[in-house]
Amino acid sequence: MTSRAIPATEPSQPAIPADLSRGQLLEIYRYLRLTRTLEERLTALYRQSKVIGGLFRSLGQEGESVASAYALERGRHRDILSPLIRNLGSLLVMGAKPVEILRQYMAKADGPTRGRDTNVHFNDLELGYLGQISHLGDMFPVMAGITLTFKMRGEPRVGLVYIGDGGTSTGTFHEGLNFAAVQRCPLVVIGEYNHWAYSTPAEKQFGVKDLAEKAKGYGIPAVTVDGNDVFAVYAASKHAVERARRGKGVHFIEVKTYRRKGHAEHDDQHYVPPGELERWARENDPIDRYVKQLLRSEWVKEGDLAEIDASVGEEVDRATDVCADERLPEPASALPGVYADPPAADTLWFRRV
Amino acid sequence: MTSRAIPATEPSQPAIPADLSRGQLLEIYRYLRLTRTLEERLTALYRQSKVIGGLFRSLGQEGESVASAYALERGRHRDILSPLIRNLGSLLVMGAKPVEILRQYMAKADGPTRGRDTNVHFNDLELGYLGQISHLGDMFPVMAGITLTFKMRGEPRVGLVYIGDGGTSTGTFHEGLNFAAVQRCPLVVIGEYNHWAYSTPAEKQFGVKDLAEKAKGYGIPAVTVDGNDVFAVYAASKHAVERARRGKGVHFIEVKTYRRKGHAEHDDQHYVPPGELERWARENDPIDRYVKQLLRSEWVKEGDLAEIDASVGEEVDRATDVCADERLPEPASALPGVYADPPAADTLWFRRV
Amino acid sequence: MAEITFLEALRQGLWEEMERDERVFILGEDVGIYGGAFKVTEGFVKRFGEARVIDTPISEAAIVGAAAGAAHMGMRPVAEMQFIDFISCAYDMLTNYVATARYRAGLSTPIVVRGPCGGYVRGGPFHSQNPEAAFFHTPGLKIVYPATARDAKGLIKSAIRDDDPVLYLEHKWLYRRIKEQLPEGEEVLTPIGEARLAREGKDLSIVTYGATVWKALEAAEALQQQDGVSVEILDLRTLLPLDDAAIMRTVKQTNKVLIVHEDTRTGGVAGEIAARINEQAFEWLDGPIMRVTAHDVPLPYAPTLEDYVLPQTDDIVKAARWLAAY
Amino acid sequence: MAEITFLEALRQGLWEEMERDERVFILGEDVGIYGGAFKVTEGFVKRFGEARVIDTPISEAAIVGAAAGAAHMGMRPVAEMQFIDFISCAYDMLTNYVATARYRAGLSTPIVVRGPCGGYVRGGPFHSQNPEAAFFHTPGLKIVYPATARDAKGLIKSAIRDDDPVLYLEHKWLYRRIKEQLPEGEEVLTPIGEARLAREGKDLSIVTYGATVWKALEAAEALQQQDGVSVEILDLRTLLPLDDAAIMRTVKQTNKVLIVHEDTRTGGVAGEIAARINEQAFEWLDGPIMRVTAHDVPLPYAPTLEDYVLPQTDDIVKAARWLAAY
Ligand SMILES: Cc1ncc(C[n+]2csc(CCOP(=O)(O)OP(=O)(O)O)c2C)c(N)n1
Ligand SMILES: Cc1ncc(C[n+]2csc(CCOP(=O)(O)OP(=O)(O)O)c2C)c(N)n1
Ligand SMILES: [Mg+2]
Ligand SMILES: [Mg+2]
Repeated sequence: MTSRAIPATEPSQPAIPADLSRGQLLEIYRYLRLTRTLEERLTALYRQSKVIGGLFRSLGQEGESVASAYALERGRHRDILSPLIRNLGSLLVMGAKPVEILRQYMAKADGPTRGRDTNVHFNDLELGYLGQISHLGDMFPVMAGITLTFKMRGEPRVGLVYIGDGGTSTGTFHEGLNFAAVQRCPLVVIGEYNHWAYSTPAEKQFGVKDLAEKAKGYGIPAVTVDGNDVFAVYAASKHAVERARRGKGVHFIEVKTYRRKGHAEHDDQHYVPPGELERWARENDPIDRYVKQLLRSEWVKEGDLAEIDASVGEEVDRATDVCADERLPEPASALPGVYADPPAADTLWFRRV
Repeated sequence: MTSRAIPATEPSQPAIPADLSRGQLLEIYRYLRLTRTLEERLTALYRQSKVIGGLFRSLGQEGESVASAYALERGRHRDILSPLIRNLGSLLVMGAKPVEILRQYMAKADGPTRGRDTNVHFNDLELGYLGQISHLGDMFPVMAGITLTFKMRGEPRVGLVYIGDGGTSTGTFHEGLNFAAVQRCPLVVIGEYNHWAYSTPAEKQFGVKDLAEKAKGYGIPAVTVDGNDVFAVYAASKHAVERARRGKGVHFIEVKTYRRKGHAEHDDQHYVPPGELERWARENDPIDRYVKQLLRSEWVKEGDLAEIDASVGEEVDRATDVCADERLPEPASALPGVYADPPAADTLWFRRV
Repeated sequence: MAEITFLEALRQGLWEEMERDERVFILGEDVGIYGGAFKVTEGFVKRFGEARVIDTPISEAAIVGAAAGAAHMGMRPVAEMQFIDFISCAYDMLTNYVATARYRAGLSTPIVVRGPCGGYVRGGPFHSQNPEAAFFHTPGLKIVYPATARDAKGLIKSAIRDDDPVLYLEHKWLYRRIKEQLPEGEEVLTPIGEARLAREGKDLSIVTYGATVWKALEAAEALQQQDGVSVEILDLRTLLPLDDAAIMRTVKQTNKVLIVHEDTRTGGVAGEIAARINEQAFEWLDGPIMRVTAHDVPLPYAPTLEDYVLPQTDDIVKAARWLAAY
Repeated sequence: MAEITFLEALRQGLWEEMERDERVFILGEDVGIYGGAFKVTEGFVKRFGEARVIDTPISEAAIVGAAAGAAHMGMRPVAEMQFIDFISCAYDMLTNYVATARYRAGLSTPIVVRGPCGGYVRGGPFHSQNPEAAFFHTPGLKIVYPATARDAKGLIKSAIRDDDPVLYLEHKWLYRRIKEQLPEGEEVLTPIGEARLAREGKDLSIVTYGATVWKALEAAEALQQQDGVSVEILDLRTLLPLDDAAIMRTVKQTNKVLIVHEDTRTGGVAGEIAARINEQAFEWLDGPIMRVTAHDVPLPYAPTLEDYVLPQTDDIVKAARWLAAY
């Protein structure tokens, strides 16, 4: 998107993988940091009881979210993705604003759903993101229909949809993926093997070792990548997205990662084997690994990253300040918009007596 | 079941495959012939408008139905299968009686569902068959639960469930099969690749060539066999059933076959490429092939088969005679049995004024 | 001016909309070369091509969900359920995803889901259902249920043009039984949300829809001749949103009302109508609002049983006679 | 005699049945080591083992279908929906397979499907649903919906022992809010199909169930004190089959009836109740049967919006006052 003009590397450095430019490396870093910082802010707000409803963290999964979304063409009326609760990073990449996320989690009147649907369930189809509904799997048929439309109209656009290891057990995942495969829709699937579905380990969710094996039943290619390696996820996604754009149909990418927080903030994770969380945090944090790669290869300088950290911190502070004390929606604003016509539901009689 | 005592083959003949005895060969032949003859009778009754509702033929698929069911342990409280509309042969093997089928198709008061549910939607759980409901795929979760119970109780029993090439596109197929795979239920799946789902060819139903590929997404073994080769289907089923009985979990068998009649009798099959039906009829009829094998290997004599043909003809005649003129159910018999308690639905007021 | 069947009228409506608006496309099981189980889309694939008449896998949730996705992108999909009974497999998709899309997320989802419903045809428990009650409870959906050939055409056209998701229920007993002269070249558009006065009368009102409109008309004729009772009949046509004004108008006209539907009784649409009449026209009632419906059992297929379970013309006659005498 | 919560009462009931009858087992998402999203089955896997407390894949249709299969084999499965909103994914299985099994095929299917329902907790459109209307229309199912801790226990035990499939709805707003003293050692069994008189009164009846029983009780207290109006409250407890006798008894006692439910209005259970009262007690009515329900919109999660959409104590007070003065 940006910085194509800046030469990707200095002659003495190793080449940046996947045709990424230095500017893009920093932009990716910015999204990673923004995701984590924003979620940390949300956690603080949650503890202050300012978040309405559950809070779902993507700690440890920021890498795959950001890197996969980053492979799309972004801008108005370009590619479209459908994120899950743990794909805050993908949303940010597509252009969702921190203040929107904050408003949404705090049910503010000016939030994207004006207090109607929870957490990251919101969308901007022009910018290219379609919020999920809670019912897992349901976005597969819907994204099949969106990408079918791209194909019908001959538009060179691609869709991308996420599914958790647990979510692959749903009937709608199966029906939607099969439909898209048969229709050769330009759709990329990111299967997130993060070891848990709430408290249920993957072994109790399905009988295969890799999610990628599930692709075989649909006649679509699949690849398994290290989900905490930003470059690997980006490269695989880029490949799949381009393939889809060339009319080659659905592509499945499994990202192996780990959900380091509970299902939601209230979950104490007592079911997790001891040491496992610590090990992933210590050895396999996607941002740490990314930073190490950037610095080791001298693609960027520590100062560049520190600058981004500071600017992200400021951005999140500013966004919080803007909306923390905003009002909740007016009660009667609950009624309009169920239908295009009639424009609003009736106020029931007992509210008028 | 029967004839174990009779030596399987004369010394000069090739060995009968799959440990079958001569008596069993004849028994299988009897079920094949009975299936076809009974369906031909049903067609005649359909043309006379005596069948209520649609008539679904299994012409060309009798072999896989009979041979797969024949691999089960039959008798009271033994194995259980769940047939589809085109598995009349399986039902007969499990002990359903021609007169029951006739009564059922003619909605007779003394039919197994007493005029309530259509065609082969009926069951005898003691004998080991559980009729489907129309909604394709739904029997997968149910059979998962039945076989889960076998496992929970440590009973050495096995379940078998059929699915059409089209039916594998349903969400319930996916959910039920995955559930059974994870729980390692003693369940055998027969996937019937008969080229059509109503008018829709398999290529529009899924993106894989073989149904067996679908098993890979569930971590269960699969095999593809010639569905019109009775011995092949029997051997594969026997293997899978025994494996399941030994606690090794779900097994998927794809039978390649062909639906030679329309979806139901009213379907004129104009969508079938010219010559295809004729080719399958001429070259690949499962009964013809079976008979040829029996005779060529001299395991049985033509006279044995002719005798069976005659007795089957008589049996179907007799069954028809018994029930053709039987009464339909009493109108008010529509009310009992919605619940265990209350015992019957109310007669509505306007029937009493 | 040719006489055409209900089915042909529906077919014409679909065809005209496909001709008029290239955003309209059809998806469903066997809708292409086969033309649908009841031949509603016969000839469509030849005229409009496989890209606009899509044979799908057996996946009702995917059919409805894909229609929704396409609708978000500006298309006007018409999804066929081979029998409406199979819409139960898309219940979640339709009630949770589709119906709430505009409200929760500002998404426009102008889809039509249509399919053959209803009994009186020996179809048994899974090929005879009336699914309206299951969806009637869902804010965000519209439900239409034509009884005449004109409305079959007029409502499919209005449904396709409507900006909200519409469930279009077509009674298979009416498909070839009902015939009507429809002027060629006339644009037939039945407004969604408006009931139709199917017969004027003054002693008693029957509020109904679908196949039982015709049974009610027969009953009214019998009552007129045998009892001199004058029955007014309101054909609802749209179930969601209900045309309260038309319902109250007829109640205030006759002061007695019989609600008739083919669907089972408990939890059926008649309950809601009874409640609304009670709330909005209680003082006008000269007798209890009564219901004639199916018995509360899954629908059996034996003719003797089906006839017993479903409401018949004679039942309506007896019920109306009782109410008229109240 | 300890005071226990609604949730603990439910838990005890489940536990006692598991102890009593080894055919009883639990299946659902995260019901094992996690003890269920709301901890209803906490400790169960430790006591009863993984074979009787089964963590399933995220597959509601498979959960309900597998329960049905096990029930055919003589087991007594209790299937948990993590939130009852997800039962929509098993709609086909429950309405078409399970509910019809006895009728069409003579199959015994004694399953219980249970899960947290209801709003007032800022759960939004997909974690607050009241699904009763979707299933109320299904002959063959039973639906119970306890409002008290005693009935939470008594109904789960009765549901497990019942020979028919039962949908057990547990309101999550009541889980920890409602406490009651339940005698230890006493076998608490609430009969299915019997309503409970929650408060005696003579001027007006409120017929309700679930969380709104408590709102109605508050309203009744206010009306008594502020207006001297004496309100009788019927807690239905079982929605299917409805206790017509109890409903008619209270109507004939007070001659005015307000039906209150948390669910949306159109197509909600109140419609059916209104129709039945009309049919069975029309002459006893001194005023229209009125309904207090949620507004007809998907439930938003912002507190201001949720409070506006759902019926509140104050709404009941105002509605009852209006009706009392009729
Ligand atoms: C159809 C459906 N059933 C149940 C739930 C409740 N639920 C919400 S998240 C979750 C676990 C999801 O696990 P997974 O798909 O692996 O995603 P992750 O949380 O690991 O990102 C469950 C069971 C749901 N949202 N949808
Ligand atoms: C869920 C569902 N959707 C649609 C149908 C309508 N239908 C009945 S049979 C059939 C085709 C089935 O094809 P297949 O599974 O291949 O079985 P076959 O008829 O070839 O034996 C269809 C679409 C159905 N029974 N269930
Ligand atoms: Mg997961
Ligand atoms: Mg087939």
